[in-house]
Amino acid sequence: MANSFLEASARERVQAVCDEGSFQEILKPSDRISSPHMALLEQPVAFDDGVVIGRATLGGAPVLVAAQEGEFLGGAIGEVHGAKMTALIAKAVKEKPRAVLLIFESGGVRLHEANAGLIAVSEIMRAVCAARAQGIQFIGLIGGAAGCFGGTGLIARCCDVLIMSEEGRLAMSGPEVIETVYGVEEFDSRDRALVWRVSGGKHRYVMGDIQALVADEVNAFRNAALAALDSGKVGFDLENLETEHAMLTQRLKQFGDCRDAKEIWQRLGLPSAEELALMPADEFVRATSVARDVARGAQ
Amino acid sequence: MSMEQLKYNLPSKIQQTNRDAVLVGVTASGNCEVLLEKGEDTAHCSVDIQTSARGFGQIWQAVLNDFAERKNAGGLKIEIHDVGATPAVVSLRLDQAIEAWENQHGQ
Amino acid sequence: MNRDQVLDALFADLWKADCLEADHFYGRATVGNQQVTVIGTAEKAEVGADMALTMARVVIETIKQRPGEPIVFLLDTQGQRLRRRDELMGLNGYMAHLAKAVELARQRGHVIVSVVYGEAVSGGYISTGMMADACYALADAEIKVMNLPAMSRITKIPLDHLQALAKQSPVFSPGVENYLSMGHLDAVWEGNYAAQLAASIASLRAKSREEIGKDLRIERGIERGGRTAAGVVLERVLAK
Amino acid sequence: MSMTNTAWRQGQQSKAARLGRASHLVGGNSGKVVKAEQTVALLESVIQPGDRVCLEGNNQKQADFLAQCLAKVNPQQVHDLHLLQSVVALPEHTALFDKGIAKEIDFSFSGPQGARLANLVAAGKIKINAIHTYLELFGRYFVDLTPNVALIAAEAADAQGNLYTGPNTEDTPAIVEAAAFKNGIVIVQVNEIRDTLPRVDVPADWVDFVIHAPRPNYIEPLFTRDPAQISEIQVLMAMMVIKGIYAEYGVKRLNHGIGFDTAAIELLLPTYGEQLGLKGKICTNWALNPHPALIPAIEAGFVQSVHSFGSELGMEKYIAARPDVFFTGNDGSMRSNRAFCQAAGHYACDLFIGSTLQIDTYGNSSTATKGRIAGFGGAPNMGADARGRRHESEAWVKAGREAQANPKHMPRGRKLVVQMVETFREHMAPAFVERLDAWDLADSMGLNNPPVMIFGDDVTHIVTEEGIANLLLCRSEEEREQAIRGVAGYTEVGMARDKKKVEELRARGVIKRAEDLGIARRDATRDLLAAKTVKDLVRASGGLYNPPSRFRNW
Repeated sequence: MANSFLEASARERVQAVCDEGSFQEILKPSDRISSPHMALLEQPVAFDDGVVIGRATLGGAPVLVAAQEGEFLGGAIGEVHGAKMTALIAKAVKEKPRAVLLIFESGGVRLHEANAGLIAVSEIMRAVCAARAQGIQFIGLIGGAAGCFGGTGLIARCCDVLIMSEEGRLAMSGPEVIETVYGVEEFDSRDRALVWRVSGGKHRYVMGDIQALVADEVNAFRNAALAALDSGKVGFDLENLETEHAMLTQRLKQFGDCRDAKEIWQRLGLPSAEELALMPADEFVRATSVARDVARGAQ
Repeated sequence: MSMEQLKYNLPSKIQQTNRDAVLVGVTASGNCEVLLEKGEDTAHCSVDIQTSARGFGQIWQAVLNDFAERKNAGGLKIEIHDVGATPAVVSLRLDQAIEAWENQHGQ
Repeated sequence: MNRDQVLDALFADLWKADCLEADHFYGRATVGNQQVTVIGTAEKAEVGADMALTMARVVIETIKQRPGEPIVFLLDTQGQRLRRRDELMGLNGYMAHLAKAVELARQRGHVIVSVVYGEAVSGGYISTGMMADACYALADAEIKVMNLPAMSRITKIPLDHLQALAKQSPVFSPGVENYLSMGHLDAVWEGNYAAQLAASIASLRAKSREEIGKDLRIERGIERGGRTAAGVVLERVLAK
Repeated sequence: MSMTNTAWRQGQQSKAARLGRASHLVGGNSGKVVKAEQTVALLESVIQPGDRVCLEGNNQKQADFLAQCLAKVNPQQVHDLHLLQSVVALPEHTALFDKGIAKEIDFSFSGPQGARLANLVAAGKIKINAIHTYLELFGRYFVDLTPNVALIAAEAADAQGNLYTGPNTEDTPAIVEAAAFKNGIVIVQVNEIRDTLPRVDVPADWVDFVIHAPRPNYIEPLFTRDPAQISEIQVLMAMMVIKGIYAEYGVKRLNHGIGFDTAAIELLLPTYGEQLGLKGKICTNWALNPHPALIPAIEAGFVQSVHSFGSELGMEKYIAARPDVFFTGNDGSMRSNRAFCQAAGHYACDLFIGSTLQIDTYGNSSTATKGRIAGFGGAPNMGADARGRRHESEAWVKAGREAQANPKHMPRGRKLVVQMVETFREHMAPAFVERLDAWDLADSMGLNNPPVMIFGDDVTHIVTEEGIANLLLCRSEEEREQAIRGVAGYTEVGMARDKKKVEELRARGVIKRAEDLGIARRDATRDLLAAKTVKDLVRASGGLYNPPSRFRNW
């Protein structure tokens, strides 16, 4: 099995992140729960509609898991795909596992079934928040080539803990969309270093949007998920909402005039963007720990 | 784009291993997903294909004939979702699927 | 309908603005004998990081200062702001923050109603109106992810094919009726909007917190026949 | 005798007259510097209607500012030019014909502008005299296509007009030599003017005008291949090439074409090649651009030397830190030279391997497709047996021996020319065809000969995912055809094979499948690649490789 999280398929990621051999899929490919809408549009379907869900253990603790397959329609959320995630969370509320692992790789709403996808995203967001309020921990993992965009990016930011590799991207709109609307001067989507400085794991880590930055290795993701179990749990209450509000408010004050993470990093007194770009994840985490606290407004 | 459905039933030596369904590959451009399940007729391998690339029935036939000859696929039911995978990729996925099938412990 | 028209139709002179910017507003109003907090977007607002943060602040203030007061979202938005700066700030984080604030308000007993009076497009709608207990749209409003010509360009499915299929299926084409039949909207409003808002708030207030906490959109989609696959999935997953 | 025959000095007189017309535009100590905003005026002063103008530009470096200025000259004053170019790459190049500034052209390659060239031909706005290989075109600069004016690009100039061309020297020496010593005018755009240069690549007295361009000249990172995009099938083919050809013939001196297929070979050398014990035995000396994919092999000690046609963006620091491998000046930076490297690739290499779009049943291959006039650049020189070669090497002698049908014939070595293709490309386009598109293109262009990139009689091996066909061992046309069909997979060409004949050829070792070579298909995974991402390449280089932004995901 490939060691790279980026190169692994959704199924391989589930197998590698959870305890070996522990994964039990719910709605197997042979159940043929695929999209009824793609056929109407004469588009090929996937047996699992691009998301694998099931039960597993993580460090011996029972967890529920969902993993999106970024290669199938960019991991986009349609009716069935979305309902599988919503249902998994409903199941978590019933079964009370130690945590729910969401392995994201998705461009957001699937255009071919856009209305269903949009509704599904809001259902998943509501379900995640409601389940968190009942004490269930949500751990999100982001490190696939398709990134985590649009509605999926909103779902991700509803989790307790997010773990990313620097290859992962977490944002709302993709650079191509912004370039199409406002031109190449606004956002040059071919300038991939810039794209990553705007949406990649390293930038998101310094900003405090995610809790862990790891190397692009399935084991690194697994270890971070193990570490996150319980210790990363933040609950869902006014206190942590207000903490987040303070962080987001001071971010706009401190960096609201910036258009590139280079400016932010410079303002935080960090090494040059070139140096930071080449640092392995662990070294980067060490090099930015003080700056990250300043950026988050944490003392 | 419009889809094409293809169906084949090919003679093949009996596959002795019995197990749960196996899925390999992904429905993605230049790729395909292959689902292997136990079928009825142990002397044949049935193949159902849904492909976005129209007009390659003859090539599918040839690729599948060779597969059924090369591997023990009798009694297997194969379903494929294809998005323009080349014959080399299709053959690779079929072989991977059979290997996974025959490997009792793997998935 | 524009902002002033919808405010007038819903609250007449029982509305007091705390903020009235061109693209967003908030304040208080009286519905029946009930004080409500009103939060809105206007003029096809682009929801950027700053606007999402402002709306979240108002929700948090409502939770802290006026426990239990209903919140009404009035929406006209073209979606999320498409700027590099907003993405750099982590726009999805700001929008999710707003959504989490709305969810927390619900959990703390605030009734939340949303009304689309203009246009509601994907990101701008998900983090606001779609998080409400009850979602409504005026009959002449529009809810969508993308118009069909743009969808045709991106999916490479011919436009005429999409247009023909849009008549058979509510699943991808713009329109409030589609969101109604798929179970997302509680109702599409026509006639006396004020009375319908008052009735909605009253009926939500009569429900228990557990009842309100249930997201029944999948069930409603089955009843209305516009979204049936999701229900099958839900049932089968819960059964396993 | 006091008589001077002025008729022998018309070229000098013409040059003097042209320089005179531009004298009011020059400044600087050397009297050679022209302000960027006066470039159009300069070109209008020194270029005459009907001139042969060489506009430097290849698949990497472009004199793009001068091209833009030439497209802005007044067509009433400057027209009917005869353009000489390695590569027609920029929209400005074809605009010259739209505007009537130029009317005829001799060139080598026209990648991105191939479709526009075809349209210009159809509209009668361009006369294409001939499409050459690079070496042919350079050769003609010294015979019958000597430029009146050469417009070139350099990294920097000093006050005297000496030029530093930096790592991307490329075509510049060949062009300047032809123009400067035959009364031509040499105009250079530079990225900067410095007091002292790191080294002098072109001496000042070969240069007439220096322009400090507003932007650095464009360079295309053409030879960078992201390892993330290499497929398992390409890994399999690369394993077959290393074991079935490189090890088999002991190929030490070679050239690789551009592509993911060849990048896969480069990335397998330190892993699979090492496992087979081939270090020092294969791939030691290269005529090759500094492919980033070669970094792991260099670091593993596989590579002794690399001479390059041009440089590659982002490789500068790495090259400078490996002077034992690359050709570098006293200043530490690389010196490339397209003409010399083409000569090296043709005469001094034992093997060329590259890919193509179409191969026919005779082994002829072409990248020419309908509606595009593209040319082949350097591939025909790399991918051709060097008939003038006399020195021996293990690979050359062995290939020659295999090809020798009759022991009474005079023994002669052969260059290994390998075509490496998947039987189907993207979108199920077959790589094997009964008839090349080049035939139709020849008809539409009125050519006598279809544009063939590599002729079948030069090809020695064809490698596909189905196996290797060794054409050296074929003893008849029919055998050759069946050997080709025998590796053509499920293409129509492949399915029309004579199965019995193909099995006979396999028994004789003319066709070798992966399993015949002892290669298990299941071992062909991406885990064999010494680098799976561009970032791995950066790490392998010790942080010296600095890939262009478009290849990053960090």
